[in-house]
Amino acid sequence: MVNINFIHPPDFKITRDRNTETAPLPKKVILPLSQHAGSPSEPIVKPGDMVKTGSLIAQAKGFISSALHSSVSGRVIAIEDAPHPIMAASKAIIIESDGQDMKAFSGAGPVRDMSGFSGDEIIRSVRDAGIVGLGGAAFPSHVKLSPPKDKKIDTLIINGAECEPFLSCDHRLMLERPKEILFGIQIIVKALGVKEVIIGIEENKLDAIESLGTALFRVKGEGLSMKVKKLKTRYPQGGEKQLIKTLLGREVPSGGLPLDVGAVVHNVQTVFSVYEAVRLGKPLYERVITVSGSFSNQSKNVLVRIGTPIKDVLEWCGFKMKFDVHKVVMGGPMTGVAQADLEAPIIKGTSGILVLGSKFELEDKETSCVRCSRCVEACPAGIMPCMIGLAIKNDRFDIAGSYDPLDCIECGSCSYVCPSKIPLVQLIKLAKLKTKR
Amino acid sequence: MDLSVFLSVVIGAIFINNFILSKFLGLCSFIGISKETRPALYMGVSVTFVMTCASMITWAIYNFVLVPFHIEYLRTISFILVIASFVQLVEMVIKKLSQGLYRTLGIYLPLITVNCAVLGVAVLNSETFFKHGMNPAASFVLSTLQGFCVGIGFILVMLFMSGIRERLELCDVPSSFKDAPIAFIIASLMSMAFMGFSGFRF
Amino acid sequence: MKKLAREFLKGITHENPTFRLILGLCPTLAVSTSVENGIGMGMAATFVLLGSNIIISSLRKVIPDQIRIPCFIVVIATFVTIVELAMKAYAPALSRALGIFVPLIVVNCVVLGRAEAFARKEPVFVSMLDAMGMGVGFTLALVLISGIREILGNGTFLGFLIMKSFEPVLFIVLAPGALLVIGLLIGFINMLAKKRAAKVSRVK
Amino acid sequence: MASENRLTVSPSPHIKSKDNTAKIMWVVFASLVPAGAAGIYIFGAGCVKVILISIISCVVTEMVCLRFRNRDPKTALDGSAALTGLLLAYNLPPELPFWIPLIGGAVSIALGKQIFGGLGHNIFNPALVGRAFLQISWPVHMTTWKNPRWWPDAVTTATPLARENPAQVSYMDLFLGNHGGCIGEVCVIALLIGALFLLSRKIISLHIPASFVATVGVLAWVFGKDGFFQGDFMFHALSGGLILGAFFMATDYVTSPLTKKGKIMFGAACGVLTIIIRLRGSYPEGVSYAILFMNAAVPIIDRFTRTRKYGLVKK
Amino acid sequence: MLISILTMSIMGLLFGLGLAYASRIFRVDVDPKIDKVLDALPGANCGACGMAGCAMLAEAIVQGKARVTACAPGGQETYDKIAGILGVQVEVKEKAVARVRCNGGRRTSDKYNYTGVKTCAAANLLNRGQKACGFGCLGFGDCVNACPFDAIRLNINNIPEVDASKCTACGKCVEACPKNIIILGKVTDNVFVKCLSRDKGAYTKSICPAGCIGCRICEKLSGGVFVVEDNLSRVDWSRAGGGIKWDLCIEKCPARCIVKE
Amino acid sequence: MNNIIKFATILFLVNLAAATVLAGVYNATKARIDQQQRLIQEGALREVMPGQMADRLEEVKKEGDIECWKAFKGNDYQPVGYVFIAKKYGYSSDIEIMVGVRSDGTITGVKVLSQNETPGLGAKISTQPSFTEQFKGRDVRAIEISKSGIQGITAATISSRAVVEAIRSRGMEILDGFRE
Ligand SMILES: Cc1cc2nc3c(=O)[nH]c(=O)nc-3n(C[C@H](O)[C@H](O)[C@H](O)COP(=O)(O)O)c2cc1C
Ligand SMILES: Cc1cc2nc3c(=O)[nH]c(=O)nc-3n(C[C@H](O)[C@H](O)[C@H](O)COP(=O)(O)O)c2cc1C
Ligand SMILES: Cc1cc2nc3c(=O)[nH]c(=O)nc-3n(C[C@H](O)[C@H](O)[C@H](O)COP(=O)(O)O)c2cc1C
Ligand SMILES: Cc1cc2nc3c(=O)[nH]c(=O)nc-3n(C[C@H](O)[C@H](O)[C@H](O)CO)c2cc1C
Ligand code: SF4
Ligand code: SF4
Ligand code: SF4
Ligand code: SF4
Ligand code: FES
Repeated sequence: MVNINFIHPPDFKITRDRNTETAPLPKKVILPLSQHAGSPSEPIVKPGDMVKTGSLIAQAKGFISSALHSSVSGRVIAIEDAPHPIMAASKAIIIESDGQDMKAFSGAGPVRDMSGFSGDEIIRSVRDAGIVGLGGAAFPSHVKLSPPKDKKIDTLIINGAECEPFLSCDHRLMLERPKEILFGIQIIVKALGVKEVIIGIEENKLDAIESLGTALFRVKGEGLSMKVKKLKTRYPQGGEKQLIKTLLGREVPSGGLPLDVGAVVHNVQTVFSVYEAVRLGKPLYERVITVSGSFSNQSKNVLVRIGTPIKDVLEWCGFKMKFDVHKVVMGGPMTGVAQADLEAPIIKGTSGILVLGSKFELEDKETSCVRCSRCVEACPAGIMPCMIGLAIKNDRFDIAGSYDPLDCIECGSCSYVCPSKIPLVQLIKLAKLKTKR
Repeated sequence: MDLSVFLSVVIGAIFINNFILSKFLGLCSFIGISKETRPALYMGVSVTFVMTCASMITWAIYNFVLVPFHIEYLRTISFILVIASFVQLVEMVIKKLSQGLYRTLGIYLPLITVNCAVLGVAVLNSETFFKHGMNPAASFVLSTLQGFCVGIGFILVMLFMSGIRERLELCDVPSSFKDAPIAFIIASLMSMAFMGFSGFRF
Repeated sequence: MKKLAREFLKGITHENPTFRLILGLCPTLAVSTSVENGIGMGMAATFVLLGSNIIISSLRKVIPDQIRIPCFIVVIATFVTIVELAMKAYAPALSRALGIFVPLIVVNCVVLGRAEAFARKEPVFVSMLDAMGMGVGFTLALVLISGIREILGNGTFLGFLIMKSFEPVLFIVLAPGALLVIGLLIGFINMLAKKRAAKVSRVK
Repeated sequence: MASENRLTVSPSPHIKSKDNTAKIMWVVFASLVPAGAAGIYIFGAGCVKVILISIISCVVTEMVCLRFRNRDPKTALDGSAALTGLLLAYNLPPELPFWIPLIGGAVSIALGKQIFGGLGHNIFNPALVGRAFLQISWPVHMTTWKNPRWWPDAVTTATPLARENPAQVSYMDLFLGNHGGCIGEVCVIALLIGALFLLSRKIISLHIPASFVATVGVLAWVFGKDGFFQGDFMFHALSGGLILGAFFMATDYVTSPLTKKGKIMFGAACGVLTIIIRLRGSYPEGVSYAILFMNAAVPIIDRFTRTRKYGLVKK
Repeated sequence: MLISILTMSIMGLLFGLGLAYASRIFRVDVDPKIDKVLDALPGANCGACGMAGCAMLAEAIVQGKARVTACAPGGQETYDKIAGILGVQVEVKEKAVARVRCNGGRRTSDKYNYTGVKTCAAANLLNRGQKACGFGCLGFGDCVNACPFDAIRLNINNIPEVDASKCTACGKCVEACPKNIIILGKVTDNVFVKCLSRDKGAYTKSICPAGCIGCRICEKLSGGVFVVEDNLSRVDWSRAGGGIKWDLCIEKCPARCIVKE
Repeated sequence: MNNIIKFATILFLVNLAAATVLAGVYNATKARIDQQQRLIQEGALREVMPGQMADRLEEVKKEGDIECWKAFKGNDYQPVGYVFIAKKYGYSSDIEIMVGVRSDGTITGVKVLSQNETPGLGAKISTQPSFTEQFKGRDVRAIEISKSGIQGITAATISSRAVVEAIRSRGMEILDGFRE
């Protein structure tokens, strides 16, 4: 078995010991119809309609799609093109908050006993709650909970690696809500019918390992093996395929899915939302994100409403916009997307916002590739980034294609290690685009 | 005949007196068909095949036609005639037998007719092995071996060169030096590297 | 008249076999260690070119396409053998210096290339001019290359010592030197051609 | 929305490692300083002249070429040209007429590097191109060695490898550099210190040097003497330019294979060629030619030793 | 003397017989038309036809796998020649030319500072490019590099300019542009709106002085030959008859974004 | 069938013409080529065994690969010396040397007939007359490369040594052979 390559960037976890705070209600939320993988949701409200927090405002269109709920109570003011943190602009439902935060669900009537639920009911409530993967790709979670009949799933992996530098929202959640997470796991276990659960946590979060480990004691279930596994701290350990390889030694075939090797991976926040949806009937309209970057004072873990414009969050955290703000990144520093417009909203897949000052950007002038092979040794997908980069720069899409750019998981390791500061990931994305055709 | 004679033919033909790099034979096709690895390899294989056969045939012509009739001065013309006819024959046969093989190898054959390396091998064989009254059996074995090894040397250099040129496709070679000029310069540096073998003691 | 002059001149300039068509390099490189050899080889090749072009062009209607290559080669080989014999008889030293490259004129790509590309289609007189042009172009290229190699690599020109305290660059007379000189020359000629083309287009 | 203070948008990742190419080059340069200092101590101040001329010639040639190619001439100061100059000088005898390192430097850079497109594009190791060019052009100068300052006879024409009887020099002498040879190759201990430093900084990996030296050792042991398995492998491993070549020249990123598998093949093949040339060729030293030869093979090696991608479906 | 003549001649005879005989046995028919078609093609091996080179196309055309007009760069003359060789008729293909539908360039403001790979395709991956106009030209010249005939260059305003005399309408630039700014249009349809922005007029005006603001003046003046949809005007050639006052429309356009070539 | 005959005839005719021309040229030049070869050999022989020393050279019948001439003066039966050809592999090629010796072993002259050593290095054994001049007057059995003996060509020790060794060993063979 060939091992996977990893790298060790500094972890910058400034906010690891800061308690999660709750952001105030936004005045206005922008809820793009396309926040998840798959087809955009279909609006079921029109401008002028009054909605409550948690009311369904757009429904899933097709199986691989997701429902969307209002994150404030108030009035729909428009359904139009609005800034989107990843796609520049897309259709969104814009809601003006009335400040009341009236809930559309009871939240009461907690179901203490799991036995009252069947697998199908779980999947239905997960779908109705609009839950998507909160680990990054925002893949609708109910799809992952309903594997095709011919695939046998034996292991559920809970992804608590949080390998990206700076981010600590998953870490805080594991510390603050271990019991809820475990409850959520049990729900998913039931839906998938697996016997084996592994929670993978990197060793820079020993406290989280301990907190989940302690909570685990109280969980009982027949024939169910559930354990917390301490992982070495290295990037991109949290990548789904990488995690499966380290935990199970199985390799997801190129172009295949985890379920091809009998595994399903869920992020801890996803699990938490599943708990909330099934147990409390609460749809997904808020999440924990990490606000961090070069300014330690303003860095926080925050529970925010989805749809809150980035600017509002930053202002609440204490940033003055005239300040030395050079770059704002949505997501982690390795895979995050730099923002052009701070009006863009927090979406379901947002795990953090990084504010980077101009000093942060080292003077990194691009020079030519010296074939140092660091990128080759860093790539967890086992491809040769430098060759793809070189080929694309020379418009040789045929050559680029022969180095399998489609297997790249866009983790950014190659660009990170490259001493010549070549934007390899961007070149590889181009290669994906050009070779697909 | 001891082992060292064989060794000297083998090492000599492949490394020390490499036809392309130190004897300057077969340069046109070397420069022309070394842009990509696959064709270069196929060309090399074709050349090796033709060279080996040509060595045998010219040995026969020399020993059974030219020598008995004392017309060694017709060496050049008779050698080239048989080589050209042979190559054309091979081309026709391949074309008939397998379109696939013809696509991959056959298209190089016409180039081989005028490749001086093939005639070069024949002439070299005749100068080193036929002329000096070496016994015919030995000269047959040695000249066939030499033909084959020269071909191997050809393949080796073609492979290296085509690999290098493929890599240079992605390099920032000054535009005036693209293609042929840089190919010659690479050949020059390769020839320099091959000089490490010069003065080899067998 | 102008057309005829062009047929002659093209071989020397823009269709120079060595620098532009990149043909017939083997003898060029192998014998260019001294100017004397270069001139000898150039003249031998010119003679063969001329002879074969004339014959092939006059036989162009007679020879069928399918067996043209063997026929051409026989014609060329005949001239080569004539040169070979004549050289042995009248210039034995040169004959030894040029070694196996005299018989190899048969397969010199320039000769066969001209037969294929030109003499087979054009009338005798034009073919003759073409051969002359190509021959002269080939010879000039050889003189240029061998001149550079002899001066730098041996410190002499046509055998005369020209630089006293100069320690010759042995590399240049050896095999790698030949390849290097031709590579650099073709490169520089490309550069000049490109510059000129740029100038022309600017004028336009 | 078009405001004055626009944000910067760049592709991910947004953090980068601190290493850069120039830094790496200068670190390698620094790691070679002990060996050069040892050379100067052993052979005297003449070496300084050779080293300086060689470095300056390389850097100046690089600048001129860059200017000629309409590239930024400042990149000539990124350390790679200086490193080439230094390594070239380390491969030259200690005492030479000034024009030899001068021409060597110019050839290294112009012919070995810039003609291919500059840094990162060259096929052959520039310093070795320069060195081989000089060796072939002026063999008399290039094979006139100097003995250590404290030896009775000042000039020799042979490095230990070229001597009739190699046993005259002890292992300790070889290790410390107490014998004739090129400026930078004699003091093995100083070279190893530099190499260890580079290994610890992860600038070079062991794949090439280990397979190179090991192959030379094993083959020297097996074939080094007339009978089998009697060769003096320590002698072969320590003498000549093997350590310099294996750790500093065969490892040149640009001219070595990309993958680990390729690197090991490359190192081993260099070792085989080195031994063949040492034992059977006319040159006393095979390292340079072995590396140059294998440089030519690198693209082909690369072609056949691609990495195994994650999730490759086995059939 | 005699012997030499005899042996040589006999060898000639034998080889002649042999070859001739062999050529009879091993004959494979190759369509001579392929060579002729190849001769007729431009020989640029540009790949615009989608084949690996002119020779491949020649074979494909003769075998009927490609159309006679497959080689866009060749133009009518080539089609006629090939048609002549194959003995078929070609419909006259109207000559087209590449048109660049944006005139913003340097004048359009940027929405962010871009650092990354300097190509349009790469910049377009990040938030649809650095231009405040999401429809406009990014100006890194992917189209310029894509053109095999060197017919495009960036003008002073950093907008690609097509040299109609060199353009063969091969479509490479159209393929290369991530913004779909370039289209192939008939040479005769020589008036077009040099803007693609479907943003609202006010926004467009605030970021780009050259952008179409959808004011409908051209629509009125031309009597509906210009059609404004989604804040963007375009020429509907199916409605264009004679007597349209092109110059008036051009002159009255407040953004001056109608051009005539 | 027609074609076959046509092709064969044409090739036949072309070859016939070619062969006729060549045969003609060959016959016309043959005499001169032979003469040239003789001249070269005689020149070489005379160079290594000058006329005042011996006026008659007589080729000895080949025995194995030994090529040798006896040199006579006037009408003597006793040869005054020998000329022989020595051969050895040098740096990169076979070196062929013609050597003249007196019967007492003193070398009268050395000429390199053919070599293909590196130009500018090993090739100096034939292009640098001072190298071959040194051999004159030395005893063929005692030559060697050394400070007091034959000075090798700088940086071409291998070629120089090959020449010396070839001459010495073949010289001894010849002298021993004829003494008996
Ligand atoms: C087209 C597509 C289909 C998928 N189908 C399934 C599925 O049927 N079952 C499942 O568990 N996950 C499925 N996935 C989800 C992926 O396995 C993965 O969890 C998701 O892409 C997020 O991974 P990431 O955040 O590592 O990128 C699918 C993903 C894609 C893109
Ligand atoms: C480079 C890379 C790094 C990732 N790191 C993490 C991580 O640290 N934690 C995490 O939960 N998901 C991470 N993911 C996302 C996972 O691959 C995967 O999508 C997720 O665990 C699936 O769970 P979800 O569907 O619940 O989000 C990463 C993805 C990539 C491509
Ligand atoms: C390109 C080249 C060609 C050489 N040619 C010869 C040669 O023809 N004859 C020879 O004896 N040595 C030749 N050598 C060998 C070297 O000069 C070698 O160093 C030398 O023979 C040994 O040094 P020495 O002669 O000073 O003892 C050649 C070396 C090179 C680099
Ligand atoms: C580990 C290492 C080894 C190097 N070795 C050489 C060398 O042997 N010769 C050389 O010219 N440059 C060397 N360089 C510098 C640089 O890579 C070289 O000049 C490139 O080949 C130029 O493109 C080395 C650089 C590094 C990082
Ligand atoms: S971004 Fe892609 S190519 Fe680069 S290291 Fe990650 S997986 Fe490999
Ligand atoms: S890390 Fe950068 S410099 Fe090194 S091989 Fe990869 S692309 Fe080239
Ligand atoms: S490719 Fe498109 S965006 Fe890029 S310069 Fe050309 S027209 Fe503009
Ligand atoms: S508004 Fe029109 S002209 Fe201006 S940049 Fe956008 S597309 Fe181009
Ligand atoms: S002359 Fe063209 S291959 Fe030799």
